[in-house]
Amino acid sequence: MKALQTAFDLVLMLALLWLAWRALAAPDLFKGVVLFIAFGLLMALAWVRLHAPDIALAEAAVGSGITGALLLSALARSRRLERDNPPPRRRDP
Amino acid sequence: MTFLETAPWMIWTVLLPLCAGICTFLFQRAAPWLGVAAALGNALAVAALAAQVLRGGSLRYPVGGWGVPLGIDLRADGLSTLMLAMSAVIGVAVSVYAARYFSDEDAEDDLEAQRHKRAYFWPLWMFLLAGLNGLFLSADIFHLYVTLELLGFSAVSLAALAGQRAALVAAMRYLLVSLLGSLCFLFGVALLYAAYATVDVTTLAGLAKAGPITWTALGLMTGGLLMKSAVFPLHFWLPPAHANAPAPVSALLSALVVKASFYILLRLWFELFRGVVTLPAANFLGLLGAAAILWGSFQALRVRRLKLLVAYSTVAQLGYLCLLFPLAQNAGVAFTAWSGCIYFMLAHACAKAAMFLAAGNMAHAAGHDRIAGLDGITQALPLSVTAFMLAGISLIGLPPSGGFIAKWMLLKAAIASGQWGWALLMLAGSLLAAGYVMRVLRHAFTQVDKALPLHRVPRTMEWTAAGLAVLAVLLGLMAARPLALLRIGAPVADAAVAAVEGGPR
Amino acid sequence: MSAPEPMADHARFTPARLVTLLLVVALAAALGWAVWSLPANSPGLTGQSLEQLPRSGVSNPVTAAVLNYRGYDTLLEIAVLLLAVLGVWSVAKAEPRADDAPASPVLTAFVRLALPVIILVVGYLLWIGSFAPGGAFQAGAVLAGGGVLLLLSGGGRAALAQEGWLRIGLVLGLAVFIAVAVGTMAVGGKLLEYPPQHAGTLILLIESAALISIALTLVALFVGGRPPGRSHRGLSEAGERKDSDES
Amino acid sequence: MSLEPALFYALAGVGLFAIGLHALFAYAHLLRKILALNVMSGGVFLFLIAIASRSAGPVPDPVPHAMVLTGIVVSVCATGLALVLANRVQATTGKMQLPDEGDGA
Repeated sequence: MKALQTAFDLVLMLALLWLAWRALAAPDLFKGVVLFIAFGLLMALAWVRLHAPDIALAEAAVGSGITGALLLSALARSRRLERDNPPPRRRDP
Repeated sequence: MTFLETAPWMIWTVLLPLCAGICTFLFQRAAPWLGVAAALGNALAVAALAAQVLRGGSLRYPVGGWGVPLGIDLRADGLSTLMLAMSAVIGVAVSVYAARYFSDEDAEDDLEAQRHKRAYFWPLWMFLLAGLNGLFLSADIFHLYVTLELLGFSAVSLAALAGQRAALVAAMRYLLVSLLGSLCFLFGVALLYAAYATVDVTTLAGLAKAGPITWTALGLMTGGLLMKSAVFPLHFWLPPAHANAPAPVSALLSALVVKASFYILLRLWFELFRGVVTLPAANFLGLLGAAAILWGSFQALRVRRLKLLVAYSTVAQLGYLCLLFPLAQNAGVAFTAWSGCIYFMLAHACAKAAMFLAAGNMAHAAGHDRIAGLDGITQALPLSVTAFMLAGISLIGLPPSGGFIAKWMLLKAAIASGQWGWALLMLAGSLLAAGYVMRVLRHAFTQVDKALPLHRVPRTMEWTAAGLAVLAVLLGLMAARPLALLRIGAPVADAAVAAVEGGPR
Repeated sequence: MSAPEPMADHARFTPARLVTLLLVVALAAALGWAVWSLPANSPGLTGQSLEQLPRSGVSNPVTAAVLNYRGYDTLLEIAVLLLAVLGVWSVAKAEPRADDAPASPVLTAFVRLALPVIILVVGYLLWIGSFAPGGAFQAGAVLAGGGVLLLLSGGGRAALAQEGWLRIGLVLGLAVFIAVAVGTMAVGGKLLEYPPQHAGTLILLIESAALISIALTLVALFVGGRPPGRSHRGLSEAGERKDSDES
Repeated sequence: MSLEPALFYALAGVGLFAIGLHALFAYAHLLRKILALNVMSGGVFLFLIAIASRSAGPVPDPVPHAMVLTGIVVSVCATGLALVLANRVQATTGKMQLPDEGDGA
């Protein structure tokens, strides 16, 4: 049982590191953001393993959910800006 | 009377700006009034606190009544009180200036942009003040992280307030640097907690022993804070961020915000990690400071824009602060160097805020801030140019200014301990500062027949700049009281005391 | 949407990149060394936390640490939340909703079904936080998630347009927190020193107010700009000039 | 040292911090830099929670948990502000990255 848990921990840690690396290095930003959200969910799993259910809840809701939504909406805004390709504006307070 | 003596004034220096932040956000029309009133109220609270500290020595306040290690302690000793006083004084002057600067009739561009800036300047500045005061009072390194973020967010938003391309880019860079710096600091906090199970500065100072954990924590935290204090070569973000902000914001950022992270650095190096730091590490910081003085001054001699010149001068002046690290390693002169460094911060805060406000006036009048285009501005703005000159006197370090006293103490420490290299460097830095101040004054005093097309500059804006500049000079004549305050709870022992005890180093 | 960007972002190999890589590796090594020399077992502050738990007003030790032992951190953290909205509003105006993407009827129906559940979960999380995992932050984030869904389905815009109420909702958490903090001083304690018999109630009060502000803040961050049109209250009012520039 | 999972998680936190730090320097796109900062803060949080679980009793140390909860909220605020600022930079410069320009002298 102990060995199984240790193995699970090791796999989880490696998956976390791998996901972080892939999320940052993914050539496609959308894919990067999706991988980052997955990374957040895996983080929540790690919090559960470390007996931190409060943090797991917060991570799933804030770290992964809301941050993911923020990232996706910023990405969509960025794509819209790119598509519309407006002339650089000097001032829009 | 007893109320004045016993009330927890330090709490109010945080709560009052927070409440003002809420109110200026909700009641935008009254914001300038509320902001100035809050700055004045804060100054009164700080004065009452200073009286308490002068009378009764350092104060500690356990928030929530828990006390360390479970709770968060606030602490007001001489150093934190002086820093609070610095923010309070600059805060009042800049608030008065800003109330006018952001008013409708002094709009530099369209009215809507001006109203936008006014609507957001006040709450952001109030939160900045709360962050500053909270930071100076915190004796808890995790709480320091929270205040650093409060400070960083408001500083970045203020830097972006002008809204033009250069300001947005500079603010973005500033935000990234600020977040990276905070994260490095936070990792250091985590390491220290992991090793010692407390985040209280005083407790940690008693526990911290040299070893891989403290070395790594010291390195990470120092790196993060050097980044936030824009110490060479991590200064790259500062000149554009400070030069492209509205004048009152530039004054706040240059005079106060960079000092806050440097203040934490002082707490770490001379208190928390005092048994961990080594002479080579201190000398390394000194070398960074030397490079900052030279590089910042050369850039200030080169750039064509006035506000950029003043911003590069900040990079150079921050270098002097770093000279404290090597100078204070000699126990005999440590306290002299310590006093010199702190006094340098005070003098620089006044002089630099005055200089940015004066530069803002010149830019407001001329409609641009190209130095070459300021010929003859003295004819229109004699008071602002005088303010710039007086502030320059303090930056150069000419007697009887505050800058002179500060440099004198640093020089005394360098010479008394035989560290001639640092002494020569300081003299060279003064010459360079004279060079870049003269660059501006030469143009300003050039007589021209045809006056520039000038905008009117309100008298309030001229007088606040002049007031701060006069204060920068006066600091040289009334150094006794601040230095007495600084002695209270100082982490660096007085030379006489150190000689008796043999000194920690 | 998924077209790969130009590889220019993945900069070519340069000496500068080698130096940063080496620096990062050195830092990681130092950190690793530090971790290796940490004691493998350390109670930290567990003992003291549990010892004081009966006086804290809650039985979840994390909630006790967040809102009581280290409540002052949380006070400033709520200020950071408000500050983030201020920062966002000061740099950007919210975009009008893209017209080319009408909300799908499926989403609208789903949101209509999900919202009551979400509100139930939010209430549960808030209440349970005193005894078990949960609390204002988790509940606020879930509520914000509901708000985001509502926005995506095309609803809730009218509510956000009520800028005055929005602002009050945003500052509510901080205002109540400060009021409680000052109240504890007024009854003779230190700042945020709750009387033990009322601690639970006060914490729940702070958390309920914070919940609203947290959720609104997160939704405001998602919208990504100040409410359009009325960036400054009464901008179009004729009487504005007079009273605003005498300062 | 025994095979304590706590310290291994702490090492994984260090790894995340390093990966994020490297990406922060290596990539120019602002969204990637913001992701990198988030990964870095994830690393610090993992470290904190890992060291909290070293407590021998049934309950881990709640104080680092409180710190991480604060940290998560601060970091979502930072992300929100940074993303909006990045979009504004893109709107004014045409690219979602910091222009490689001088100081505007």
